[in-house]
This record gives sequence, C-alpha cells and structure tokens, in this order.
Amino acid sequence: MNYSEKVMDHFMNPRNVGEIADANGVGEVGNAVCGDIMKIYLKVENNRILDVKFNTFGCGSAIASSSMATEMIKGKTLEEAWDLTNKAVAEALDGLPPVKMHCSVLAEEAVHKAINDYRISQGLKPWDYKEHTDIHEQVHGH
Amino acid sequence: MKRIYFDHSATTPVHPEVAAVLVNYMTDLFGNPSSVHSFGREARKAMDQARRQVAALIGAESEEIFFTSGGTEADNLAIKGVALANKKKGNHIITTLIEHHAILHTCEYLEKNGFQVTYLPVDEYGMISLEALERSITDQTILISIMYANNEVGTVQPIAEIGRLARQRNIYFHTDAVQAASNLPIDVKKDGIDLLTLSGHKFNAPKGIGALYVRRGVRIEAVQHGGGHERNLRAGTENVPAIVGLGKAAEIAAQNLTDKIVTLTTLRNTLIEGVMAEIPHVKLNGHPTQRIPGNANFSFLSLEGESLLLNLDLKGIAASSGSACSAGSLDPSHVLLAMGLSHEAAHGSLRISLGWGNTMEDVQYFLNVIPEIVERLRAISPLHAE
Amino acid sequence: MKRIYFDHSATTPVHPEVAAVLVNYMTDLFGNPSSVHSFGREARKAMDQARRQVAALIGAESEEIFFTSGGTEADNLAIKGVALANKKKGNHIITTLIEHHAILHTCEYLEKNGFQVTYLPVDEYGMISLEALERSITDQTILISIMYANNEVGTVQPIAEIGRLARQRNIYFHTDAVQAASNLPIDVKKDGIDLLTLSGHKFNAPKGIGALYVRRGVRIEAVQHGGGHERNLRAGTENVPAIVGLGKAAEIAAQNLTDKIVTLTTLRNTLIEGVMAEIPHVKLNGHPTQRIPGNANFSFLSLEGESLLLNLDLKGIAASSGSACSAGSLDPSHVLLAMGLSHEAAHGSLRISLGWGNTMEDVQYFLNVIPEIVERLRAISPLHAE
Ligand SMILES: Cc1ncc(COP(=O)(O)O)c(C=O)c1O
Ligand SMILES: Cc1ncc(COP(=O)(O)O)c(C=O)c1O
Ligand code: FES
Ligand code: FES
Repeated sequence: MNYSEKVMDHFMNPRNVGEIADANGVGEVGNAVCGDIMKIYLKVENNRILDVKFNTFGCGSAIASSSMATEMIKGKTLEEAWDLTNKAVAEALDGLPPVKMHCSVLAEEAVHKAINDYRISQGLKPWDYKEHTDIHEQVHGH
Repeated sequence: MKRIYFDHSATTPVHPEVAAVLVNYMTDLFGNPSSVHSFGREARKAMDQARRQVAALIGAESEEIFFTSGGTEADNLAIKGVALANKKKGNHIITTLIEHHAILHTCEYLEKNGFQVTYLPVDEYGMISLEALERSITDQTILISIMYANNEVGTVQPIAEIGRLARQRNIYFHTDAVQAASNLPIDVKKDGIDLLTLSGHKFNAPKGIGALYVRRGVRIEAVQHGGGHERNLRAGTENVPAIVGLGKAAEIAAQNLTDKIVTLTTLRNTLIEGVMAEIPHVKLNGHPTQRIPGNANFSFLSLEGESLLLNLDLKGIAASSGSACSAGSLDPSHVLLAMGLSHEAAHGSLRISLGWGNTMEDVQYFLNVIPEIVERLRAISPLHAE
Repeated sequence: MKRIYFDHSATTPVHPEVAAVLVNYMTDLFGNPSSVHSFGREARKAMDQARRQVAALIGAESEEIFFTSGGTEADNLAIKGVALANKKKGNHIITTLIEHHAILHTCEYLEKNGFQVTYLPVDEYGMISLEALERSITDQTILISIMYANNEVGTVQPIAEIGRLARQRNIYFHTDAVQAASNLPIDVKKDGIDLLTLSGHKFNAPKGIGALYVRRGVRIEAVQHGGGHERNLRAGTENVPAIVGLGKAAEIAAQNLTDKIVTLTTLRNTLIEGVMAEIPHVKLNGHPTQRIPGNANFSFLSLEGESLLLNLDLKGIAASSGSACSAGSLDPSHVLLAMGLSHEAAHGSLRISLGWGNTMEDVQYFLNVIPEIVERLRAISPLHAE
C-alpha cells in the first residue's frame, strides 16, 4: 500500500493511544468481522475536549486516521469537533489510497459517537448523526 | 537497510543463472519458433529443451507439457478446456473451498454456463476428507481439481490417494501444483495425475510463464484461439526467453530439491518454535506436518495483518497476510475462513514463506524484531485492552 | 557468417535498453505488485509508469491500458469480452477475411456459440470497402474489428473513416494494431477507436506481453478468471519485468517514430525497386502507397516459398513466406488468397519486413543474392520450364 509519510508517521508514532479512566464520552465503531474496530475516549469540560485517547484494531490507515482525528479535535469545542469530516482527516494525512478512504470514515464516526455519548450522559439530545454505511459496505461488503 | 524477503509464495526473484540464459534469447537468439530460418530453428530447439527440463521436474514426457502465460492461464485452460471437451460425458466438477481464485472463479464462471460444481470443505488443518470426496462423485462427474499444496497455509493434500480414486472412477484429476513445484517431489505418473498446473515465478523463473501438464489421451480443448501454437492447445507466439528460463529453473529445482527441503524445513521449524515460544496468544495455522517446507502461517490475536506487515516492512522484512485490509478487498482469506478461523484470527494472520536465498540469520533477525512489534500493536488495539 | 534479419513482422529482437531495464525487475526489484511491502510497492510503481508510456504511444489515458500476455490474448479478450458483455444488444460482428488467426479463429469460436460474423472481402491491394462495411451493418451489430495494418502485405486500412462510421452507428470499433504500432502514428481518440491490440515482441519489447486499449465506458467482460488483477479484466500475476520492458519500448518507439518511418521507407523502396528491376516475373503484393514502412511482399512466379526461404537462409538472410509449405499447414496464406492471388502466386510469395537495425548494406546484400537464387530455383521448376 502506498501511504504518505504523514500516514506512516501517525501509524508508527500514534498520538493519544490508550484509555481515559474517567472519560465522559466513549464511541466505538466497526467490528472484528470487517477487521476494524475503533474506540475513542473523550474528557469534556465546559463543552470543550480537554483530553482524547483511542484504541484501534485495523490497518495502517485506520490507526493513522484515529491518531490524526484525536489530534484534530483536542482542545476544540464539541461543535467544532462535530464538524470534523473524514475528508479533513484524510487531507491532514496528505491523502489515503482510495481503497482505504473508509478507514478515515471510521474516525469521523467514532468521534461523532463519542460526542453523542457525552451529550446523552449530560441529558442532552444527541445530534443528528449519519453513518456512512455505504462506504463501509462498498469496501467490506457487510 | 537490510532487506529480507519472506514472501516466496507471492513471487520469487529470478535466479541469476536463469536470467543470464533468458536474456540471450531476447537480444540475440530472438527468433520466432514458427519461422523457417536459422533464428526460428534456434528458438524452436531451445523451446524443445525447456519442455524436456520442465517434464523432468514432474515425471512427465515432454510432449505432455504445454506452455502458458502463467498459473492462472494454466488453471483456466485445465478447467474450462476439460469441461468443454467433455460436456457430453457429464457436467459435474469437484474442487475445494481453499483453491486459488484462478480455480474458484473459473468454476463460478462454468456454473453460470450449465456446469455444477461441488466445493469440498476442509478440516481445521486445511485438509480435505477422502470420504467426502468419494461421496460427492456422481455419474456426471468429469473432473476433480484439488490443489497439491495451499498457497496460504501450505497444507499438502493426499494427492496419490485422490489420483487412485479418480483413476478407479474414470474421472480426470487436475491438481494446481503452483506452490508444490520445487518444494516437494512430484511424480504425475505415480500419483495418477491427469493435468497439473505450474507457474514459473513461484520457483525462480520469470513471471508470465507457466505450464500445464496434460497426460497423453486426455480430452481437452483450447481456450485461447489463434495460431496453431502448442499443438493447437494454446495460441499465441511462444514466449521463448521465458520458456527457456522456465526450463532452466526447473532443472535447478530438480537438482536442488532434497537440499532445499532440508534447509527450508530447518529454517521454518526454528521460526515457528521461536514465535510460539516468544509470543503469547498466537496460533499456528495449517497442518502440523503435512505442509510445504517454507511455509509458516500464524494468527496473532487482537491485531490486524496489514499493520503488522507495515511494521515488518519498516524493519526490512517482506511478508504477507490473509487480512482483507491488506488486499483492499472485501473479505479476509477464504482459506482461513474455510478452516474455521474467526474473522478476527483471519485478520490477524501472517504468512511467512521461505525460499531460495533465506538464511538462519534472516530467521533470527525476524525472531528478534517480531515480539516488540506485536506488543506495540496490541497496546493500540481495543481487543487486547479488554 | 553475416546474418541479416528481414523478418520483423514475425518477431523482433529486444532492444538492449529494454533488456537492461527489465532484467533489473527480474532479479532485484522482483516484487509482486499486489504485495503490501516495499518489493510490492516498487513493482506497482514501475507498472504504473509503463502504463503511462504505453498509453502515450497511442494517445490513450493510462487507465485505458490493460496488459495481456500478447497480441493473441488481447485479440481474444477484445472480441470475446465485448461479444459476451453486449450479447443482449446484438449478436453480429463484422471483421475481414484478412485478419490474423487470433481474430479469425476467435470469431469462428463465437459463431459456434450463437454469434453471427460477417467477413468483409478485400480488393487486390488488400483494402476493404467502406461501402461494403456500411452495407453489412445490421441492427444486431455490436462490434467491428478491422486490423490497422496487415501482417503479410502491410496494407493499412482507412481507420479514421471506419472509426467515424462506427461512432455514427453506435457500434464498438476494435482494431488489431500489432503491425501498426511503432510503424505508424496512432491516435485512438482522433480515430474513434474503442479497443486496440498491441503486441510487445513486434516492436522490440519482449515476447509474452501485449496490451489491450479499452476506451473508458466500453462494456467488456473478463475472459481469463482468477484474481482481481488489471481491474478485474485480466486475472494472473502481472508480468512486471515484461510490462516495464513494454513501457520502455513504447517510449523508444514514440521518440523515434518519424525517423523510423523515413529510414524504413527509404530502405524498403530501394529493395522493391531493386527486385522489380532485376528479376523478371515478379509481382509486388499489397498496396502501392497505403502500407507500413518496413513491408515488402513479392510473388515470384513458378517457385515455391519454402525453398526460397531456405536458400536465403543459407546466405544468412531471414525472411518469411505465405506458402503453406513453410508453415506446415494446409493452405497458403488466407490473406493472399483473399486478395485474389492464385495458389501458385501465393506459394511463391516472399515477405521482407524491415525494422530496427537494418541498413542499406543489408538491402544491397539481399539485392545481390536474390537474382541467382530465383534463377536457380526456376531452373528446377516445371512451371517455369513450360
Ligand atoms: C496455488 C496457486 N495457483 C495459481 C496461482 C496463479 O498463478 P500465476 O500467478 O502464475 O497467475 C497462484 C499464485 O498466484 C497460486 O499460489
Ligand atoms: C496482426 C497480428 N495480430 C495478432 C498477432 C498475435 O500476436 P502475438 O504474437 O503477440 O500473440 C500477430 C503476430 O503474430 C499479428 O501479426
Ligand atoms: S481497517 Fe480494514 S482497510 Fe483499514
Ligand atoms: S511441397 Fe512439401 S510441404 Fe508443400
């Protein structure tokens, strides 16, 4: 697979790996059948993401996407973090091979799920959230 | 950086002696074997010699060797060629769930064109059952196609027994020996094989050349149409340099077979023992004894194949995986799933295939670097954390 | 002895620069392009470059180039692939009587499988008639396959006009450009070509590699089944070294095209004028102007091709003939017969095909030896005695 240097950097030296013990928002997407599981932990205070960590089972681009996504939302407000798209993640990584674009979708979805998990825990209405099942199916056939 | 090639089941380097002879047939002795003149005669002579060399590797006669553009074409020719030439006799073909896609997709094509195909299951070691094979035979069965050795887990099937059964029941027996050639002794006559596929680039001959052995008397028709090359079984100007290279590689393989088996088995066993001793939560895939010498296949639980390959690559080690993520394809290895592995274990698989040029130092280097890589990836994985 | 190669339409030597680059991809950069590791990435990158080089030779985009094992396979894929993918639209194919057997025998195969084929006749110069082509179109016509330049007599068809007609009538247009590539400027976009066949060994690339150009949007299906190589249109491990060689040869051909046309035309005209001036009872076959630069084709009345070739060969000159005796086949050249030649004239035909490396000295040497050979053979011949 032809990965950019940025992808390889985030793959080999992933930022923000691990769990947050007192996370108040957690999002998990994917499944082992597809070969990809991504879990994102948020520590939110005053509507702002103070800390974020992840665990990922997946290919190089899935790991790099998780790492980049956590970097991109750290310190952001929830509204700003919600606007993070998979395209932005892929661009920040200097691009992903076409067959690997769905790995960046996982990152976007995991962030959305974690934010909504936080909102629900705060008694707020979850934001409208669309899963990119289409892209995922296209590649993994599930 | 040091580069170690542990992916000989994917492809192999061309042996320098092979490269040397074949280049001569590109630039100097470059004639078309169909030509009347001296350039043509030289080419034909070289091709005849190569046919004898290839025949000798598998115990065939040289008139029974037909050159193709590779293993895929030879598999297509064997299956379609026999099916079409014998469709008046019957429309049933038996194969296995763990064949290469060159067989499986060809069978699926035939299923859309009036043939019926039985795909035999395998056990957890990748082995078919002779009883299941026998039970699946009907009076419509015209062909049994079962691979000699599997390309992912290296499991070697009971070829002689299958050959005997096929002969008794008067059914043609084809075997895809792409992974077996140069790694196991092959004797088509002793084992009752009617058709056998070879691919050059798996044993240090060039890519783009292969051969189909067709026992004299087998009814088969051409699949690629055109000139009368290869006695009307395979049209297209003969790839003389590659054919000469295939012949030379077959000769080298035949000479070194016993040595190679001993060397690769020793290296492979050291590698397997090292991995099993050093790394927790790892499973060896394939058969404990009935496997080709150079093959080791592991599942490292809770990690994913492509990320493992990338890490190994950064350490200079080239290997492969049955994870769908590494192939950009839909599903992980159909072979591992057919053997009953979970999706997770299939995604976490690593195939090491040793070959010409590998040494004990290579194996030691691998054993030195693999534990840390596995540990690091597991530290990232949510499956392991749980 | 001096050896002169005048049989470039049969096959050509691999250009030394081509041989040099490709060998590197056999022994060192030998990876399988499907592999994740660095060996695989190197191979894929080289293949991508070669695709661009081949595309540039014919004015295509690189995504429209699909590598095959040669011209024969590309012809098979074009005809069968389009026929099967479009059979709901119609079952009629139009081709000519003078195509290569890779087209003719593929069409005959399709005729046995529910398709109808019109074989257009040609005039005495080997030219089809556009009116006849237009008249033969029915509402069932899905494909027109007409060769760019003929391999025996070199006649070049009115490709742009055929392309225009096909476009107007919404019918796919395939052309076998095996003999045209590197001898004529080709522009698939300008000429409305939907599919085009190339073969490496006819322009100083290796044997066993070819390409099919398929315009984006053309409906076509795979003929060889297996892995998902060449975007599912052609299964089989990619022949990277040969592909790299094909790319390099295409680049060289594109750079030298104008020069080559001038050089070969000059040599060829000298040769033709010399033969016509020195030898009685000889006829030039093919078109006086619409022919590829390196081709000369003569009929020497009352002598037979193979004996002529053997005599030339003894003088170190390699050429070919449309005589059945030289091919060991039943009938003399179907091309010459379709052009209305008598059996005698077809048997007495000699094809000289010039190419890279030929010089004016070679032509002079040929002109020096040919009169005596013709005279000697005619002295033996009863036809001449009459
Ligand atoms: C078992 C098996 N059969 C067939 C093939 C196809 O051969 P080729 O790569 O020469 O097309 C391969 C390798 O890709 C293989 O491993
Ligand atoms: C016009 C033409 N088409 C097709 C072919 C077949 O190509 P290949 O020799 O690469 O199979 C040839 C040469 O043999 C040819 O001259
Ligand atoms: S996780 Fe499967 S392709 Fe990226
Ligand atoms: S005369 Fe001998 S083959 Fe024609």
